[in-house]
Amino acid sequence: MELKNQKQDKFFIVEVSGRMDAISAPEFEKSCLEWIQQGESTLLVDLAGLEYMSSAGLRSILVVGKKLKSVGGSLSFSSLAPTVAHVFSISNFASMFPVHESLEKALGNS
Amino acid sequence: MELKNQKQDKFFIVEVSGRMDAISAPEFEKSCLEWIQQGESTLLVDLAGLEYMSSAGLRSILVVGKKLKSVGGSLSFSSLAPTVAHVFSISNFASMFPVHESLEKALGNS
Amino acid sequence: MSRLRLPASMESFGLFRSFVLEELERTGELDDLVPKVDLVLEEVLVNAIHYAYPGAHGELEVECLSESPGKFRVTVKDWGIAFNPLDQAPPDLSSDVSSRQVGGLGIFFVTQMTERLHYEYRDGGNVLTMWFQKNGGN
Amino acid sequence: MSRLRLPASMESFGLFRSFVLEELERTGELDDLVPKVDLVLEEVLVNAIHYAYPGAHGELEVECLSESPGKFRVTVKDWGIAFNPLDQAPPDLSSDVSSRQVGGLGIFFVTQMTERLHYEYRDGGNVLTMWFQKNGGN
Ligand SMILES: Nc1ncnc2c1ncn2[C@@H]1O[C@H](COP(=O)(O)OP(=O)(O)O)[C@@H](O)[C@H]1O
Ligand SMILES: Nc1ncnc2c1ncn2[C@@H]1O[C@H](COP(=O)(O)OP(=O)(O)O)[C@@H](O)[C@H]1O
Repeated sequence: MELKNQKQDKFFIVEVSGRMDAISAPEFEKSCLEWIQQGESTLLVDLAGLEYMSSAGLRSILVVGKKLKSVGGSLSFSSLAPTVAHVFSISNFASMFPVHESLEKALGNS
Repeated sequence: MELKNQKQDKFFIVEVSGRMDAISAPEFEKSCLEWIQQGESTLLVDLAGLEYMSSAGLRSILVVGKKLKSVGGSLSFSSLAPTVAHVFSISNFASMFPVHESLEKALGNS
Repeated sequence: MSRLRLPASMESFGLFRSFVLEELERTGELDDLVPKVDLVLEEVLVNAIHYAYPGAHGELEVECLSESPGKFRVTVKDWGIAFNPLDQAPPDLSSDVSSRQVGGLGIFFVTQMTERLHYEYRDGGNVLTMWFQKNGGN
Repeated sequence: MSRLRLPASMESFGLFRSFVLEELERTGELDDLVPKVDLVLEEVLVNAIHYAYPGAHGELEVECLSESPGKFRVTVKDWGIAFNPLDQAPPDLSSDVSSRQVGGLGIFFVTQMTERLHYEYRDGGNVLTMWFQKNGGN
């Protein structure tokens, strides 16, 4: 898993690529909690480069979502590959968080 | 395994790196036999980058050595790593073929 | 039937994964099962590594087999505490972030992404068998 | 004790190798055995792949274990034709290129680079056990 981040207007964009599994998810969670700690509250997670997500990834996402909710922030996603979209769909995460087709749409949409 | 070659005076230098095992040795053998076919007869094989050699590697070397002998050519070696030198030593290949400490010495020595 | 037995630790995870995916690749015609097998295997192995041997060392064994054209079978065994994953309550799938319970999705994914599941406690161990079917829906 | 069983084909070679070397690495203190174990394993596996099942498919099983501090054991099993590698004539080690026989070095390396070897035909299969000793000479 690789994480990149950039700020665009109010959005703190996190680009996640590779695999988000039991080994790498804790790093995603820790990094996001640090960014929230530093005051970021509108997280947009772009998954264009993500090939794989397991329940460990969803667990970390939910933890980050709960934290953002508690500080009045928001968490949204963009660019899910089919296998990742499938996992989001059957776990109902797709109705828990806004999911956008592309990063561009996500930035225009909010 | 990677093979590089260059011509220097009468020497046709073959630099072998990586692993020479049952999977890669046939490629070494085939390439050398082609060079001999093309008229090269003084092969100097530099093993500076070679980490590993199994009996499959020695088998290919002996085949190439026999071919060169039959056409009046020669086969010599340089820059053996300790594990490769050990295998050359217990198989007696070290007394079958000239083995030089370095490529420079091999080129000066002949 | 190919089989791998290793210590039940996260260090073994990568090798178990390569083992199963290489075996699946070897069948030639089951490539489209890779994402499901990959995910289900992680869920089952990570659970066994985390929960089967609390405070102790143990081993896991994974077996796999292309049973018939289009059908791939994976069996995971451990000799830890008896646990039937088919017996678990469904996870909280509600869509309210604040109230939704964390966890429970691993076993849920396993049930969703396999064609058939069989659990048995046999010879002092848990034996979970999973079947994957090419073009098997889900 | 870790164990891997796979089809007896060159495609299995890489996974058998990772399996044994990762197991050796896990022991932490046996790193200097890597070159010997790597070489001996190739010689034994390649022989079994090439010769154990002439014209047929079969399987190989590799087991490994850090038996005691400094001691690593590898066992290779096949269910092919009976063959005792400890019974073979030594190879031609003469230094004349033209007359020297090709081959025979694989088993020779196995005998040279192990601390101890044991062969047995048991339950319809060949079982070759190899012990490697840290600072064991050779
Ligand atoms: N092999 C196992 N042995 C014992 N308990 C287990 C095992 N696998 C899962 N469990 C229990 O079942 C629960 C649900 O597992 P799972 O659906 O994978 O979600 P999670 O692990 O994220 O909670 C775990 O929290 C654990 O208490
Ligand atoms: N597992 C095996 N089953 C049957 N025959 C074998 C087996 N391993 C080796 N042999 C025989 O022993 C010979 C010597 O093997 P080896 O020392 O590895 O050298 P090489 O394979 O290069 O000839 C082989 O040529 C083969 O005839």
